[in-house]
Amino acid sequence: MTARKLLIHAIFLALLIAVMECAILWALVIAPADREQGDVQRIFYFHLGSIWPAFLAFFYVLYGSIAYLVTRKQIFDHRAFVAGQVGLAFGSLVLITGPIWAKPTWGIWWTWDARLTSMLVLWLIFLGYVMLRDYIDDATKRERLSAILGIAGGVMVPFVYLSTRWFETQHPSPVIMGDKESGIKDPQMVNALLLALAAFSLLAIYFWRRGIELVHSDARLQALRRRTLDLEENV
Amino acid sequence: MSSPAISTLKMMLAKDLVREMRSKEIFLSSFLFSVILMAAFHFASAANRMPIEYIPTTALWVCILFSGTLGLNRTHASELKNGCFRALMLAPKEAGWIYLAKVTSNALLLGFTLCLLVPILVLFFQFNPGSALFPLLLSLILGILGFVAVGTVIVAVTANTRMSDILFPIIQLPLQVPVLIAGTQATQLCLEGKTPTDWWQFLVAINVVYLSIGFLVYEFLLEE
Amino acid sequence: MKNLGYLASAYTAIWLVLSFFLAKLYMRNQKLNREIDQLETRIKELESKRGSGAE
Amino acid sequence: MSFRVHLEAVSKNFGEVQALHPLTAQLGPGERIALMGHNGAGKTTLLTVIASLSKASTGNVHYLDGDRELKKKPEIRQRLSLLSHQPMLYPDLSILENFLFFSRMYDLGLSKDAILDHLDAVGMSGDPNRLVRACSQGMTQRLAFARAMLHRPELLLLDEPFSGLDIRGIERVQKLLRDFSGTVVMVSHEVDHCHALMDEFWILRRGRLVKKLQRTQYDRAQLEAEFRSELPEEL
Repeated sequence: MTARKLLIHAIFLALLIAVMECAILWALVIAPADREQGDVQRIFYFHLGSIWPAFLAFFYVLYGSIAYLVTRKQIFDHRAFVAGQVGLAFGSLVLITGPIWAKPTWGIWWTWDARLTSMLVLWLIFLGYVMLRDYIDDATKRERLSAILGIAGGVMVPFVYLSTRWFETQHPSPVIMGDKESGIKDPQMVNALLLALAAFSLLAIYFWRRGIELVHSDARLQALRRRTLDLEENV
Repeated sequence: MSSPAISTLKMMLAKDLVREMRSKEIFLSSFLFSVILMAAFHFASAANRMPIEYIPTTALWVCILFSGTLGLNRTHASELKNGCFRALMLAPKEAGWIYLAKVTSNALLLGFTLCLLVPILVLFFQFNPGSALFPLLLSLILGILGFVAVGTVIVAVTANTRMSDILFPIIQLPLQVPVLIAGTQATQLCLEGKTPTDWWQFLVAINVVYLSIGFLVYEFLLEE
Repeated sequence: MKNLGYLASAYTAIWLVLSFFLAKLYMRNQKLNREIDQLETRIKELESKRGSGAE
Repeated sequence: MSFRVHLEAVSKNFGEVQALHPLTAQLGPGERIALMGHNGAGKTTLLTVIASLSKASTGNVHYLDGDRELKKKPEIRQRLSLLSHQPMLYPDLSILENFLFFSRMYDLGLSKDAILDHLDAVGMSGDPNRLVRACSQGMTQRLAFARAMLHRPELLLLDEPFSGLDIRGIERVQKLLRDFSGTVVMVSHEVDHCHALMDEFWILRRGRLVKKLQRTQYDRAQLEAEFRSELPEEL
């Protein structure tokens, strides 16, 4: 069983590294530079590549939280919680690369553009979700309460997205939104984008699996500590 | 089905209102806080000569957000005093109706504070609702309901943490962004004499989704 | 080839964040496994002690 | 009156601390049980689990009416009552308002006179319009006891019902408990009260049910000796 697991792990890791290499190659070398933005546009592949796993993770938090409350199986809680952490990590990537791309392209570090705003708000929401656990002393409540917050946060995702979009159409920002379109005209650019998406999705899954293992060992550790305490008392 | 639900709603509401009349807790924390906030707004925006007619919407919604947060925290804290929330947990009532009752009483208390704020808004910022009174009212009611629908769940979640006073706003405010955006937009459009139909629809959608989620999820909050 | 500095800093940031995340996972995993091993040996010890005590 | 509770391998842990080890027991109609044990023995935890207030970490609690299992929480909660160390009365409402509220909560529809009658049993009918905030600790404890008895529960769960009461208060509560025909589970440190009022004594030690004693076989002094022998050495 463990041998098989190790094999799957190795294959997955090899695949991840291969796809990641290709993604970097395409993004940095093979895809042509953008006519207007030049080489900075290459940030965009990995910027978009990290938005996708982040959103996926946030929806997984919603799914896992509902599944936990319905079944009360700890595994769903673990999955949802780690998904929140992974989403937060990739969300941070989006928030870091966004301004770095915006400065040379738009001339400003930050603008209240729908994509940036919604990601910031979602990042804050899920930061709260991940933080909550550390502040609940009663371990029996931890999973239940964080599932409730996970549902509240997950349901908010489309609302945050929609409201920031509409907000922008009401207040046209000084930015021309043509960048995105000009970015994917060349077929090699499409390839680079798809590869980046694939690579980061695999990476997110890899992080997620490792994270779940971690939470598992944490739970096991607690059980062992209980057992030790019990034995020490009764010897 | 409907009659026990209505009776739960009625008595929870009566209890919360009587309690508020006695302690004036929400009134003090929300109303006075809002007045102070508005004065602060004036000084802060006077520095860069912000035209006074731009301020009312902003001031109003910042007041709703902050004094509402303060108020929700207080109402829940008073429910926790003497272990009364435990009594609600142990009562033979469906949790969903208890949630709706809490939402109603919280929304009423916040709405009442807001009614008192409007004259001050008129006084401080030459706020003139004029003919837009009805659409304005609708926007505010939808906004407050949405705010309270989210806040009532979150306050019960964060009440179980240490540092709940700080954690509640930190966790709640990002979740209130859609309500805030829709609320301010709708209010401003009303003041400009337009009808913000799509923002109303958006607020109704948030309300429907959040009230039903709160209704379903509250049962899991009534556990120790 | 303009603005290469921005490109470089963006990629540095990406890899820094990712390796930080990975390093945190790895270190925590190591720590947990160590503690689990310690506890398991302790439990064995205690169990054998209890076994001998009962005889 | 055939409300029974079956505890089936019920345990409760708070993270690393095992508050209650798996425990199987039955509470039949009319049984009077005293839970005894040192501080932190798991008495209160067991009480909140029986009260359906906190969920067991493992195992199940079954609530039965004759042969029918009660599944819905409102159905269960109508039949049981918990007196915890918190009075569960709103401090800003008057005594009467509190009792009217809870009478409606339990669908009793009691009139003001009926409530005054009920309060008379604990000697608190004198000033029904006094705010609970203005009541002394002993008065509040009497009120809390009256509140717990308000809906005529079939199972009464009491956590230190005599704390803070004066002699008269103790006498009144004792009388009410003697007249009560349902099941009682009482947590108390006072061996006197336990022996005078209860028929069966469960002694807990570090989260384990170690002894079940009958009143018919133990006089007061013997009970105290048994209780003392199970006290663990101090931490």
